[in-house]
Amino acid sequence: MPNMSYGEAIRDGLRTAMRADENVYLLGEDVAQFGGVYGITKGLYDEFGARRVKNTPLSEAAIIGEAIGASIAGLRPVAEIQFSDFITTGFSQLVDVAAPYTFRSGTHLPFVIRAPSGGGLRIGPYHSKSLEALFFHFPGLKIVMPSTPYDAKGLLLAAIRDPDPVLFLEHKKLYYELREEVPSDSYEIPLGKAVVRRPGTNVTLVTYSAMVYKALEAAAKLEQEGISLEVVDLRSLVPLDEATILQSFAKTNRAIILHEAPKRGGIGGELVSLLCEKAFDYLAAPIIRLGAKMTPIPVAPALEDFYYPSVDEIIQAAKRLVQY
Amino acid sequence: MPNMSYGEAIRDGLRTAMRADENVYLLGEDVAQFGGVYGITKGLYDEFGARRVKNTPLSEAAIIGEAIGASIAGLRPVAEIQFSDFITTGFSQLVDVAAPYTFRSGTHLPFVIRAPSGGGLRIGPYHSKSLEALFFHFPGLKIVMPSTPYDAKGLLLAAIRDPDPVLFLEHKKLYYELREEVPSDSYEIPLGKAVVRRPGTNVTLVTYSAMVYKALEAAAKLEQEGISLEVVDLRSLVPLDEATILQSFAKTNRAIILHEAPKRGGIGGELVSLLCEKAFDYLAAPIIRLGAKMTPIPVAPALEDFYYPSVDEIIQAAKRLVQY
Amino acid sequence: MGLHTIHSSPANTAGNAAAEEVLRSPERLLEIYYYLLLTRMLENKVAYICHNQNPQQPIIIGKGYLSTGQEGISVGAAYALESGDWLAPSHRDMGALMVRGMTCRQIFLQYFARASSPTWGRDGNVHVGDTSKQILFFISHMGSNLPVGNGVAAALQYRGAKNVVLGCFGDGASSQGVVHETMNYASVFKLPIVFVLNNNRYAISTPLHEQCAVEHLALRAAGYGMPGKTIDGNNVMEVYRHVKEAVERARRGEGPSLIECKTMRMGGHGTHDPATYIPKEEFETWKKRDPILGYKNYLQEQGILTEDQEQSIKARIEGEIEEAVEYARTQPMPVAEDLLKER
Amino acid sequence: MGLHTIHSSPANTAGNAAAEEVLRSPERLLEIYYYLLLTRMLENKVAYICHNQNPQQPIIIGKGYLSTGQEGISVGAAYALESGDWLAPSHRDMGALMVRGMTCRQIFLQYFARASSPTWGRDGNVHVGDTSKQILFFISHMGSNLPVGNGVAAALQYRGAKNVVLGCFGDGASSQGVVHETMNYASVFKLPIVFVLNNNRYAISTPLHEQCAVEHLALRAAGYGMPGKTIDGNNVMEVYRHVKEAVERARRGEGPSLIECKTMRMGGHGTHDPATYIPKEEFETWKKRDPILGYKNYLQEQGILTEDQEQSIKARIEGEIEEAVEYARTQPMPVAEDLLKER
Ligand SMILES: Cc1ncc(C[n+]2csc(CCOP(=O)(O)OP(=O)(O)O)c2C)c(N)n1
Ligand SMILES: Cc1ncc(C[n+]2csc(CCOP(=O)(O)OP(=O)(O)O)c2C)c(N)n1
Ligand SMILES: [Mg+2]
Ligand SMILES: [Mg+2]
Repeated sequence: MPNMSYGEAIRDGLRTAMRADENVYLLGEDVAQFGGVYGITKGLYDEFGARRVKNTPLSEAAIIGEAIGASIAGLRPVAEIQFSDFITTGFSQLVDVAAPYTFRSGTHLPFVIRAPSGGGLRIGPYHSKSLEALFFHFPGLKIVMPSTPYDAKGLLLAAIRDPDPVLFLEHKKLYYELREEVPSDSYEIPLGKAVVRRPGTNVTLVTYSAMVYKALEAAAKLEQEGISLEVVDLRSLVPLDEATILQSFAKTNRAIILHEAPKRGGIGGELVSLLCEKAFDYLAAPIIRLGAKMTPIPVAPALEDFYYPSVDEIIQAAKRLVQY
Repeated sequence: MPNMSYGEAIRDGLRTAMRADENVYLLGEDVAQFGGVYGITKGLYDEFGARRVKNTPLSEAAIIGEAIGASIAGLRPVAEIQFSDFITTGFSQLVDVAAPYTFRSGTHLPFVIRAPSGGGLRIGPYHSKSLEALFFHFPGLKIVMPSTPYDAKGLLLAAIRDPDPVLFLEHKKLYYELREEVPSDSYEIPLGKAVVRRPGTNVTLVTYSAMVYKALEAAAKLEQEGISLEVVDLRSLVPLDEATILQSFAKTNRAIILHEAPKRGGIGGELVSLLCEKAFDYLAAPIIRLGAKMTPIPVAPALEDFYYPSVDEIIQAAKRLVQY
Repeated sequence: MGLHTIHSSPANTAGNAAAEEVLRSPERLLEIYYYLLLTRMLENKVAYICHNQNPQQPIIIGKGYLSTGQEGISVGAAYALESGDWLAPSHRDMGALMVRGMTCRQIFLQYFARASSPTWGRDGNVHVGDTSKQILFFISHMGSNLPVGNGVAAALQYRGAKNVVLGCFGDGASSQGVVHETMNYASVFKLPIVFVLNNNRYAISTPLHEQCAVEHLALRAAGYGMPGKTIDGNNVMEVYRHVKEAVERARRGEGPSLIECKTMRMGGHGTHDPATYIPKEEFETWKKRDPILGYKNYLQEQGILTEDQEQSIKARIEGEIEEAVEYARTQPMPVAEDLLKER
Repeated sequence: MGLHTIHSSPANTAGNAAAEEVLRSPERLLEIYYYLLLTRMLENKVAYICHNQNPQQPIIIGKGYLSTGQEGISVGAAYALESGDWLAPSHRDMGALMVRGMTCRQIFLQYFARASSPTWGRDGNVHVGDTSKQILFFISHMGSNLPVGNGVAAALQYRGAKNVVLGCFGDGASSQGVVHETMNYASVFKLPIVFVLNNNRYAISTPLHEQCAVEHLALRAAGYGMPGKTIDGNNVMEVYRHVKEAVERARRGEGPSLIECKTMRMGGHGTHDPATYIPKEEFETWKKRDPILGYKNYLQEQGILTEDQEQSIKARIEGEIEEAVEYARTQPMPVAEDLLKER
């Protein structure tokens, strides 16, 4: 099995989907010969040509609009938004046009919006955001946020073959940091299935995307202190795998929700509420949310490091929970 | 004291602010002679003239941009977005330009965006949304959602005089439904102060905007069954009056969070988490969130009525809580 | 008024044989007349119901948004399409919806928000479409259907289909950013799409000169490198001819065009709006230029339309409308649980 | 290349006495030269640091975004402003930042993300501004500073101030919806704003013809009813003259203009980008048209710039830059708690 980075696995997923289905094509700013600012589509133009790998003007609304329209007409477009931060200039197309379309018309829109998301690269307030919570509130959009190369490819293939709009948020910090064995053929990881990245018995930690690694780091350290952290990686936020979360919580009765987006208004609140609504009798301690501070994302290293929840905060939270 | 409807009180607030401060002016689609689609600015053009009450082109991004720029240059613009649903086409100006501006520059932006929000008028998915949760997630934006004529005027005056961007979401169903005595002179209701609309002892219900009335209706009915509901009207979501919520909850140990926006990803999750984090030891029962269904907002009366949380659901929830 | 035709770039009208053929066929000319009248009479019915229903128990849920006095644009433009072509309608495109095959029943079901409406009562009035007939669903956010039209056009181009998209919007919508992105984008890719701008001089209460600082919005086309024309939107044959030309150009793979059709909104923004902000004289001037009247006169002059034919067309339409209203009125409203049904 | 001047609407160049006066003043001409060189040398220093620093312990946090070879636009345009005028910069406006009074210290503090930078280390590189100098903070979302510029212009108009705003953007940014909204809006209100379009033929890797289907983006101006010109952006005097004219027009209350300045991005998008997608010949052709070299030759021909002066200007700038780098390098970085400080 070839060894692939997270970014390579995404590229391999795109290639696999395009080879299998003539209806799949790519569009976005600088995605053709250049291969996109993170090089994810590199080489695909050479293999598939200008018809199937299209550079677009700097027009996020028009890009998302093309994806919507082409999917209505039966294609399976995969559009790259250069940074997830820039979805905001095409926001209305996604939330006003795409999200309610099937509800209103019965017509399904099988398109995918891919975008590098998340921070940690010292590139500040405009190139680091994690915007998933915005879309979470709109019925009609699916949201996938993979954390590993294997997942990235399998979830991407599932997303491309899904009948509905999927926002596929890739963590840019993982693109070239992570490598693992990834099958070179086609496979799908169904949307809406979380995975337990590390089993544990004392505390459940629910997270997704790059925060999985902070959670695992904390878990390893906590183990040395005799605290067993179960790390649940959601993989997709919509659909949400409530069963896996509830199952873990039924065992631990203690939970931390961890995300990179600002705490206020993030999806942490939803997960706390889920546990509170559906597993109240298991609650042995307050559920702790860890999210970013309520500021824009800063550039200076000390500021950015302080901005995100840290491994140490996770450890402290877990300790507080077991001592509760 | 004159008797004013909610809409009239807002108009009176605008007039009061404009008379007091030459730097306050209005802009928006159809706000001049026509007075806006809900007539809120009617008469202000006649009093203040074209310089201070400006019709704009159909350009939400440009409208919000003008508000930002004019506030940087020292004015206090109050822009109307014709329906809050249409903020999405100027979304980036609000969340990318305005929200982080002070953090990045130290320059404050004293502008207000007013918009009719909320549903119940059978006007469907594009003219009925309650989008507060979107903005709640962005540091740098304040959010005010008044429920009464008196509050609307006092909060609007505070919003206009606030140094930071304020999103002032008016419930369009209340414009002409509600009347009460409203002082004709200037007064402010500070942002971030909730109010207990009805004191109670058994269950705390936290809500805002038009849902206050469903809560009060439920409270009246519950009283006949011996259940005492305390209704907290937040008035502003950012800043959030945590103290009043916690105080009420310390007394009742049971809570319902009620909003008109879809439940998933709404601000209900945040409020549940707040209680879970800061009042865990008071929790006697699960906190119940009541929000709209996860669909776009429908037109047909039976569908729209079913879409929102109902008085009956509130009653059932309260009963479940006291019996828990 | 300056209702002349501007050619921002050299586009050849003469070569438009297809259009000229239709304009010589009495059957087709009468069919156009039928659609014009159908649109007018259907919308008159909508207005009538709006003004006469019991507000406590309304039949039409919401307001009526009418194209009265502007039917020539929507009918003429849609008539230029062929089978397999797509429509991205705006909110004053009842004529195009009719020409492209939506039925009176569908329209009244939609206005009455019945369970069997094209949106199952989930959306209302002109917020409608029909994917099976290649009609995109109208989106309220002005101009927002145009990039979707681009997307359909991109799919047609991708497949090598010889079909085109008609993208409709208003003078107010023309100030939206998304309209700019769409037109530039369409031109870069030479997408098979024709943009039809219904310039009815108002956006709700806002007159044209407060919307833009140009008299002719077709001037925008030059900035995108596409042909742009300003034409008389109240002359259905002129609309048909120019849109047809642009459609055939797009079909040949030569890319998009912008056709600005000048007209006047002959009433309020919706049935609820008395439009007191529009001077009476404006209405009076434009009333003389009614597109249906003008077209009828032409047909009569040409001997294509007799008084008998006129009466029988009207009677046929009346019947169709009455039947549709009755049908729709007796269909069930959605019930609560329908909200959560997957579609 | 077609680097001619297009007048989309009759705008009178002759009457621009203010511009001509400056262009006859040796002091002012030398000052322009100083700013051109300052921009070039400052950015060379940024590039040098980027390429030579230890990536594990970087001094510059992030990448450098340079205007090398395009300094004529930013310097020439900003030089047309007067005290009290505002600047809405884009990301290749180092020249304008300098002309409008930002200091080398501020720039290096910003690039080094120090606690005392204009953004307190919260933002980096060209994401900068200075409200006290009437310079708006650059916004990453391309074109997004233009509506803010409109807002400042609206405030100036509201107060009856005789000041103007300079709004800068690129050829890529020109495809954003918000740019369209801004220009139309500015024209409707006759706002005192001048739009300067830096057309450097690329948006990251995307060449102009994949961005738009026109050769000259100034053609867009006609669609908004404002004067539009396409000029040689590598001729600083031409830029100055035309922008000055537009600025004075705006100052007189006659509304906005669009000046498209043709140039070439003489390197990658940022210091990290080798720009292998741009043919070498393109660089070579444009290298011959370097704006600073051209201007220097002119000054020398006119006897305004001697070799001695040249050397002393360079020495002065070198000193300024070294001083600023040293200063910034020794300033503290922000510490964690600074994040939550109210500003
Ligand atoms: C983005 C957006 N902003 C505001 C509105 C509210 N609105 C509905 S129709 C309309 C005027 C549209 O004018 P125009 O495009 O000229 O079409 P007309 O109604 O005149 O046919 C406005 C402002 C909207 N639908 N979408
Ligand atoms: C809305 C938006 N989309 C995408 C980007 C990413 N991006 C940064 S610079 C750039 C190209 C800008 O090109 P242009 O406007 O021509 O300026 P230049 O860099 O050539 O000076 C892009 C696509 C962005 N900043 N904003
Ligand atoms: Mg109109
Ligand atoms: Mg460029």
